[in-house]
Amino acid sequence: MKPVLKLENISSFIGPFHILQGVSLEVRPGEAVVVLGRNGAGKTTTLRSIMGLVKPAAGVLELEDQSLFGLPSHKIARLGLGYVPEDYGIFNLLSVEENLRLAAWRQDNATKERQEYILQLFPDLKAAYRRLASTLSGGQRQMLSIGRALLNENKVILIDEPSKGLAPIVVEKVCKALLEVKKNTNIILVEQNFNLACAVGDRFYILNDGRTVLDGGIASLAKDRELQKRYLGVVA
Amino acid sequence: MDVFVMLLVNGLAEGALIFLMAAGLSVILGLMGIVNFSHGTMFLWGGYVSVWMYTKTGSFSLSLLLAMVVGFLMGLIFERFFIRPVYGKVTAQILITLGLMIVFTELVRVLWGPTPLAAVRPPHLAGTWVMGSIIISKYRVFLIVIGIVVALGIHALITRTRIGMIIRAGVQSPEMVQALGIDIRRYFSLVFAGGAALAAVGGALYVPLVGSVWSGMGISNQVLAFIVVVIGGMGSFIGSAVGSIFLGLTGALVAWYFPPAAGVVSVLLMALVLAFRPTGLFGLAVKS
Amino acid sequence: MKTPAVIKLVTAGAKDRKQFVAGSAVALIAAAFLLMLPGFAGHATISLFSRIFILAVFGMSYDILRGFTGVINLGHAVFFGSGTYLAGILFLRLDPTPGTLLLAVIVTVVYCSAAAFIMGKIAFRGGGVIACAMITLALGEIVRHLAETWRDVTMGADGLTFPIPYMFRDRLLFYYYALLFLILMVIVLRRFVLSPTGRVLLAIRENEQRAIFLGYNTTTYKMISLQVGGISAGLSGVMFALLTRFANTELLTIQQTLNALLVTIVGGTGTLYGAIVGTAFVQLIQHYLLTLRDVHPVFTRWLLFFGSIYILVVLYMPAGIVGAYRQLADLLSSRNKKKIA
Amino acid sequence: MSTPLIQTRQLTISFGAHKAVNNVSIEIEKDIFTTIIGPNGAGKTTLFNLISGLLRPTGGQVLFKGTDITHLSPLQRVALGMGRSFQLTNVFPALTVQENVRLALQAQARIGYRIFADHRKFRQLNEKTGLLLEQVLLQEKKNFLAASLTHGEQRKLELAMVLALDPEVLLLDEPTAGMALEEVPAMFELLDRTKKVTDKTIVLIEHKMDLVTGLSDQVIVLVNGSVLAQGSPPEVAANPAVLAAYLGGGVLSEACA
Repeated sequence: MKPVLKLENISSFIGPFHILQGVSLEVRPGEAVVVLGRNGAGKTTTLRSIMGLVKPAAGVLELEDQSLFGLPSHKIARLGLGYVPEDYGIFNLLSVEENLRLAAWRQDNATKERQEYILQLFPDLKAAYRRLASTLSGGQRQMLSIGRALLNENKVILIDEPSKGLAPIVVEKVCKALLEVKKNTNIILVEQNFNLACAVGDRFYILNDGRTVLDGGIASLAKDRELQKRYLGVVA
Repeated sequence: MDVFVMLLVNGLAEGALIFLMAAGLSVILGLMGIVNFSHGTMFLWGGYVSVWMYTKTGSFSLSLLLAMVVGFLMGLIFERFFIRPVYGKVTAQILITLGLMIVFTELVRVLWGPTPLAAVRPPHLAGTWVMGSIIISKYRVFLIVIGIVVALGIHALITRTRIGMIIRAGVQSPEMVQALGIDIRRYFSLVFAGGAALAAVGGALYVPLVGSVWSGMGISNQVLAFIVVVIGGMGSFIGSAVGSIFLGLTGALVAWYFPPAAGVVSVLLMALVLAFRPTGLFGLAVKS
Repeated sequence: MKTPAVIKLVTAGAKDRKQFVAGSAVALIAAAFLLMLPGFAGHATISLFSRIFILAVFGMSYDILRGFTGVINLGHAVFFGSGTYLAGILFLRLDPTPGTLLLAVIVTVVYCSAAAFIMGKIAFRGGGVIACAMITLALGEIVRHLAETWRDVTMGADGLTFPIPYMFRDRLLFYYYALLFLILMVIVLRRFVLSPTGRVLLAIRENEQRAIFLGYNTTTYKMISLQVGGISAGLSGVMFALLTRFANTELLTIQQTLNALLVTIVGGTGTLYGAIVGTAFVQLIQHYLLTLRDVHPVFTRWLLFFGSIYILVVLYMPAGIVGAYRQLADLLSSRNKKKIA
Repeated sequence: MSTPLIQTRQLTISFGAHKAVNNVSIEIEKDIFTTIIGPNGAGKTTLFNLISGLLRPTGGQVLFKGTDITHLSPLQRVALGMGRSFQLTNVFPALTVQENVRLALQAQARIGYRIFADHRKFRQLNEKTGLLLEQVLLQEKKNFLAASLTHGEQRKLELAMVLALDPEVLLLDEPTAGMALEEVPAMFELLDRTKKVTDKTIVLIEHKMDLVTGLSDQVIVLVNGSVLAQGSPPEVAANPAVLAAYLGGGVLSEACA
């Protein structure tokens, strides 16, 4: 099947530092892929390179038949990519409502319906609808950030460590939300929380030192204790 | 008491003028992380084109309008061709805007000559109101009104409109705004040009107050605006409003009671504020 | 992204023997040329070169701040202009003797040191490059304003004409004094840059937070840098007084600061020598432009061209002349190495 | 019992509603190799920032050898003998490797204020620089710009710089982050040797635990800003709560798997 999103040998620099030295991955229709690897392996930079927030220096970057290479971020986003960054990327000086409104670039009925759906999915957000985002807790921010990415009809949503720094009970909520999101959209999930990764992902890619070193079905990873120990920091 | 009222009016009028410059400077700094050293040049150009227009047509509102348009266009051009290539490079931005300041100040001298030109207040705003022993200049009151209107306008723009929403979001993270599919650079241009237009209007309003326009007035007023931004806290709109009033009032007081210190009071004030609050009165974290 | 070659070579120092020899050769040829120049050049040229020598020191003093420490000081003209004013005022009030000159030098050093202290105390109070640039600009403008207002002493905008000691009146002789001054200052500033203190300044320019976590009190080092830069600028101001025998408030304006900034950028920042090359380049162009006055009056507004050059250099040649030269040399040498290998 | 070298008492910092470090009281004894582990976002680096003075706590205290240092600046803490490395590589990019280390040694030798001496004349420093670079296996790269090093090499450079400061305690924030997995053992070997040879107190942040079991005397597990467990490596590894925290909680695995 033709992949929705394809990265081939992506190379990226941050300042003088060569962070990505050959990342390849693809997302096939209806699929959630998980990107795994140790801290500093280049997972976040991979997502940022897809979004155009880091300009890749070389490689192939395609969404369906359209090359994203070198496009400005806002165009990439409008082609159908949603981004949920590590620190949520919520705007503190805006209310919850405004955070959502900002993300909706069309004010049509479909958007309104999706917004209703988001508030249904995250009742917390409905309760805090008029509040300033700076008053939200970490979990609520995460939900707002995911909700914001759902507001437009995105083809792929990139999510960076959604469990980071959240209490287990909140992580569970996030997990349920992601499973719901998965029904309609493709996902690239960067995650260190192994159970969450296994629950949401269909396939995995492992990055090491800025390169894709392994990929496969998530089930095989779940069985392979040695692999988990080697790359994921799971206590053995 | 009458002296007090007079000083209050003088100080607030000065403050309103400084505010027109400082507000743009501060919002540009907050949103784009850029100190615009060519901001005073817009002020200067605003002054010159308004005087030129006024002598041609005799219409004060037309001359203000022209100043605004010229400032806006200059802002657009500066941003597009000179600031954009050096986004994210703080030092280069400072250097480029300084270069623009030199060229466009010199251009004024080429076009209008190196000597000051006289400027007059429009008849309907000239003159004074006399209430007992209190004498109030109409033009100063006009400036205060303009200052208040502009401040309220900007405030409404920032809190009520989509542009304002994007500005508030962009101050925190322009990158994330872009990742949501919004072309933040368009708003950068808009804010930069808007700030420039405000500064130009400030220049156009300043010239009738002091009675002449000369090529050095850009830099000296820019310095005041910088001081306001430092005092108010870099990137804070409220800070620039409060700082402007503060500076205007102190300036008026000192000029009345101890004229020799008039030239240095602003800097002393800045040093004093920095000594106790290094980030200014309404300090926001400034980018990079 | 590649790190500019300028920085690479400066930090590598002169330990590269070949480079050292080449550098010495260039310096020797230049010195020989400059020593013999008065033999075949006219008065105007000699004066122009004296001017270049003195302003080159002003440029180098700026490079210490901008190029080595990473500080943008927009009030740097205060030091230079004050040097000229102090010398002028003393010559005017006392007898214009070498003794007075010595006094002027001492007063200038003390004054610049104090001014640098105050300026640093205010400008380095947190806030980074942006705040520092804004605050120093404000401080500089205040000093200019004071000089303009204090007419009894400075004669305000009219400017101050003053006599100078007899021994400096001969243009030819003064040419050699100025050259000597430049050479001395190059030696002193080069030593400073290569000293342990100078190395810390580089560390601050590169990454101030890391320097703090190595245990360096970076604020103190920035203060030292401002002291050295300020005093050097003040001394070049005194020399400038001997050259022009005239001071006006132009010397205290932001324009004067930008002159120094421009020459370091044109020549190449963080190289010290770049300031000399840059000054020569800018002064020669300015000289040439002013001779075009008769062709078209727009050339009297030479600042127009100055500003344009400035913008173009920042946009298209950020490493400056010396930097571009070094990049080229780097490229060539790496190509040679590849051939050998 | 002697006073611990570093002690925190109810150390807390909140950013808005979020408590990044919550009521953390730990003790680090002299000469003990302590490793702080925890999932991403647990507050490990924030804790380091509090201990090294980059952040001011909203509550609680930091003590060094029994004295309260909560209100000291980072600079003053370095002077007391705390050296730290950073998680994101933090060197002087446009200076050479040698110069990077030399600057650290120079700081330690306190000759920074010698304005007119030539920095190249301090032979001892240059020799020491050489030794340190040998120790971290960077000798061959000494004339390279720090920016041109690979990630792993930069981490080694960072370590050399911290060692050059000769502090009593080394705070190392994930020295292996961003290294190729194959390079990691060499780094830990280096740390092991440092620990044995120099007799320093080392506090290490690490994401992966199995790598440091052999190295550490004490392991502290941080989860959601609080201390979840503390003890010898085997004790901690056997703790089911720790495993759960790493895997993401038992409930989750039932709900989602």
